[in-house]
Amino acid sequence: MGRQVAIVSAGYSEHASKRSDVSMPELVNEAIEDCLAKVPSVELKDIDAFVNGNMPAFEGSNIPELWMTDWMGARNKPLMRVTTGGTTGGSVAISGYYTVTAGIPGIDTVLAIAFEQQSQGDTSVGLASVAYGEISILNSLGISYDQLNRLLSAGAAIGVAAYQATTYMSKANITEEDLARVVVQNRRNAAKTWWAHLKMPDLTIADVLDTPYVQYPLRYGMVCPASDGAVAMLFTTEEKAKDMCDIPVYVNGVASVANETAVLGYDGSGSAQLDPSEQLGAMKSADLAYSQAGISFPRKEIDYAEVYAPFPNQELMWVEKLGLFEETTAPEMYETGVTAHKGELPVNCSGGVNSTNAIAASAMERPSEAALQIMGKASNQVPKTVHTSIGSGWGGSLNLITLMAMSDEPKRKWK
Amino acid sequence: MSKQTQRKSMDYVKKEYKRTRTMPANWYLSSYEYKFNITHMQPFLKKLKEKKLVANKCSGCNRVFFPPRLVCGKCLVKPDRWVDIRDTARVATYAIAYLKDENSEVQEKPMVLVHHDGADTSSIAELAPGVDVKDTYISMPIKAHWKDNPEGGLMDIEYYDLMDDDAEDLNESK
Amino acid sequence: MSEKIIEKNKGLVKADFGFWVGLYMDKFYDTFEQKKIIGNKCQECGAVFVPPRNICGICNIKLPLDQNWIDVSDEGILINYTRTAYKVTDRRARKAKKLNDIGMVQLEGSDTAIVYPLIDFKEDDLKTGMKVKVKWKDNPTGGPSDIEGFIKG
Amino acid sequence: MDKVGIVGYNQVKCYSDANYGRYEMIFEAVRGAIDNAGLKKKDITTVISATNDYYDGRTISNCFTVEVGGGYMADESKVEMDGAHAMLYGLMRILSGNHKLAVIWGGSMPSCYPYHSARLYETDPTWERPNAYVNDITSSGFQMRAYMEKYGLSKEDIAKVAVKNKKNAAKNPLALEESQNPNISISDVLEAEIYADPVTELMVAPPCDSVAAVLLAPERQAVKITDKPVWITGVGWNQETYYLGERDLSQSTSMEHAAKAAYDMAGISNPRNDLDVAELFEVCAHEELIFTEALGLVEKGKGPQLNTEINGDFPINPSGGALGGNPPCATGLIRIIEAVKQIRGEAGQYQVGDVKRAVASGQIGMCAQNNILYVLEGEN
Repeated sequence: MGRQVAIVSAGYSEHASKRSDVSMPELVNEAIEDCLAKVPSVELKDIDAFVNGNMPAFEGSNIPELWMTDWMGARNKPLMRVTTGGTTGGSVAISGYYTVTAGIPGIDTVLAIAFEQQSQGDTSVGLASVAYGEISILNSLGISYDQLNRLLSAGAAIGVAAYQATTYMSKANITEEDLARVVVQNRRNAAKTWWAHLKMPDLTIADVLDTPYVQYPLRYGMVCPASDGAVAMLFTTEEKAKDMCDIPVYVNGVASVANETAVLGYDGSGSAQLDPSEQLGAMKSADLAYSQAGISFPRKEIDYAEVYAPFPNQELMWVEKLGLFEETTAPEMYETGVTAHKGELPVNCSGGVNSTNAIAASAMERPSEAALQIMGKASNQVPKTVHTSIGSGWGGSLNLITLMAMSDEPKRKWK
Repeated sequence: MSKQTQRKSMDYVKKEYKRTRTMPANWYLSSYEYKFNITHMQPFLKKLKEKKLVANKCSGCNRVFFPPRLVCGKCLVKPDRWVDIRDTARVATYAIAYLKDENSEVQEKPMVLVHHDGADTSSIAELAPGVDVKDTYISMPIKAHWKDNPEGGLMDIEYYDLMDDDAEDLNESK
Repeated sequence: MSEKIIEKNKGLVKADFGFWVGLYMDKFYDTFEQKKIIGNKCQECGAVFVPPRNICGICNIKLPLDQNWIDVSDEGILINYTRTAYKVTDRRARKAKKLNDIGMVQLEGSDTAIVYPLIDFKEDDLKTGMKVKVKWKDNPTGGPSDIEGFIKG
Repeated sequence: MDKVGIVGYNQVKCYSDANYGRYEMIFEAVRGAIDNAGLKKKDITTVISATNDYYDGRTISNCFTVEVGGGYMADESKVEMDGAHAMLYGLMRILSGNHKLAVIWGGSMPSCYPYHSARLYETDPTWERPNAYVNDITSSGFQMRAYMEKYGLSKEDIAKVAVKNKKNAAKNPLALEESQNPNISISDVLEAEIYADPVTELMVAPPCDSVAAVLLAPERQAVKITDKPVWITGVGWNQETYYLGERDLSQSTSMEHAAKAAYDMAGISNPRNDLDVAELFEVCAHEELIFTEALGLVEKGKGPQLNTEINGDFPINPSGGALGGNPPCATGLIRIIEAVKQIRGEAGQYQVGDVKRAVASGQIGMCAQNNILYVLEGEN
């Protein structure tokens, strides 16, 4: 049966829209150095295995881990590459957990790395090519290129999110102001996070509502930036963790559930996600991860949440789907400050994906921040003591969901 | 998308980084081909010529796929039955795209997901040109507008017309 | 069941990329402009890397950016070669009209080998262990194509 | 390590230009594996796929394969390496105790994309890629020359491997038809068109379309599912440095490390005696010899002296190996499937007597930079 797994450290590179000073491996190295600096007893040579991932099509490099081997210090080490689109970071973190928990002899300490240097590539083509193959079949079935172009503009992440925003807003009966409030909270939090990208200490709701629409109901001011950045997390066994740091964070539950795609099905068929804000996959993920972690009342037991949400409506929706709040009550929680830095259940105090989005790294920054908050080493540390926290991710066409639940006690029980 | 975002969004605390050299590269998707099996689409395309809609149905879970699907993911089997579908539908959800036309003027274009009555999937489509985007709402009843001479392609339904909504809770849902 | 119908569609778009070379490689290419080659040396094992890198793979330690840079000769030894009939590009692999000689050369003073074409060699001349010399482009711009290839040394 | 069993498998036949849609092929492989084990969709708890964005021409190549790959509402993930590496992740997931049945599938359709360009994207974009002198074609030439010169071997020694594999492939109904040649001779191989001298066209594993799938289950479930589970008793994987100019191409350091880890785990001290057959993923004929030596089956440089025919001293690649068809992302998984067939006695015409223990390998990168090795055992 599996072993208890602990996170002992996490580190970041600086995030910005153009990290033109560093190449991809140097960027990764910044994160590794920051990660290892927090655990003085661990050196690069003590790492038994590597897992990493990025979103290759955004950067024009296939399996970059191959040529980055030496630059990462992975020469003659076991290395596995995991990529799942937007959830890549989450998936890499989860595979880091599995690599340790599997109990393969000689593999105890695992470094998980996720990175993205979007300024090198063409994000719009990258995003369009997610659905490009599926959309091209529609042309064979009689749809003109003119119309295809319009469909392409809706095939990318923003299109999916806009559909989702409309349904959520109609269900929860909220206005754009409620969305803007989430953005303001995030970007003010980002101002206190050293590695964050969009640091806006003085942002107001009016500022956000003053920007034009990208796609109704989402405005430019509400959309995540495109960042360059990398993140690294160090996983190890329960026994070794105690020697490496004061407060090891135990990973108690993980899940990465896949659902059918939203908006567009495979082969250009329809989508069975009639309501893109329903998110059966997220609920199943929460079920799986919480049952492993022995969390029965998420609202009461979880002290801190990092939720992957490039768009504000998703943050509202996701905290509900992950069981932190009742359905449609999240906007009220943001208004009353429950989710604020000093609140009862702080959410995304790092500024979230809404402020910093180095695509593949983003989904790992959620569990890594959630872990640092428990260790008390987060850069925008919340005043309350955090015992249990979660970090989530979504990717693909709203269909891949990752979740990691962690705590300062090893609670994972095996049947 | 992203580059535009930064230009138009609000000021933030920026840091400048040294610019190192760049090495160019390309990814030509034009040297790729995508292969699809569209055998299962044929009955559907044939019926379109008669202005009729058919969908396939999975015997395992009874879900109706419109347009037809190769495989039902829930049961991991090929759907094996065909059912007729009405040409009335509802707006499953919508978004409004802001696209530049030839004169670089921004046009509001509603993009809707259409959920046909009797089907369990939704597909992407357009509303009639005259529809005011501000009036669009979720579960708005619509009806397929056929081309005069259907050719057996997906464009045979040119767009969706609005239907009178006589539901009593109209004002609430709006 | 009727006969299978398979549709093939071509992709249409093209994505452009520009890779930042980073601080180590930038320093390396700076000297290319003067038709010179440098490498960085591991402070522990003394291995000299061309092109440079930030970690010594052998010792697993960081190599600082600001020290241990070493001039490397532009003459070296051919340690391996191949003759290929293909030319690979970003778009496709094409059959070349004639066989091209590609060589792997260990420059004097470095512990690694670099791969460039061998210019004006006859098939029978090629032998591993022979001396070769870098042929520079007339107007180097600070990039990997500043080295045109290797000629007899 | 707990026991994990391979309880089902399936492979779609290799085609150079398959009359298949992408999703159809994936569905056929996965559904076939589920049927092979007599299971249902709802038994699947986790799905790991091996695909590659540059091979499939789309970002997030696993985004739309959820339904056809059996991943609907299952714990799903993707390993962007060889299929054999995807099985590693599946193995870890089973070992964790979180999952009861893992589906691992991998594959792609090189008839749809420029294979060598997609491989070119693996090279260092800040140094070697702009000029493209280092690519999968030239690197294979370097590797063969390095191996031959170090041990004073002849081209015939290498060609012999290609002949053996193509002859074996002729007995394998799932191998690529173009690769099946029972009458091939050494001179055919040597006189074939030059690929990257000294490598000729016929020494190279031909990229082709196929998808393969494997099912894994923990011991308790595995014995209920099948009478003939094949146990994974050892695994090792390793990555060596990238730069060709720094590597000793005449040997495979990463395979040596991987083999050591896998042997230690499986308790193998004398591989030549303890193992019965090997299924190795060789991109070029000479790689099979290099791996044979890295696996400790013969001394370094003595690879060509070992008789590796189906009825030889130590059979290697009785199925024809990757030279019988190399579907990117699936080849390693197919090697595992072939080893499983040998252990279960289901290999038909290319069955190697009585097989108790086998090894199977997968790889990615130029000159097999990253290797993974499994030790598989039958029920005793």
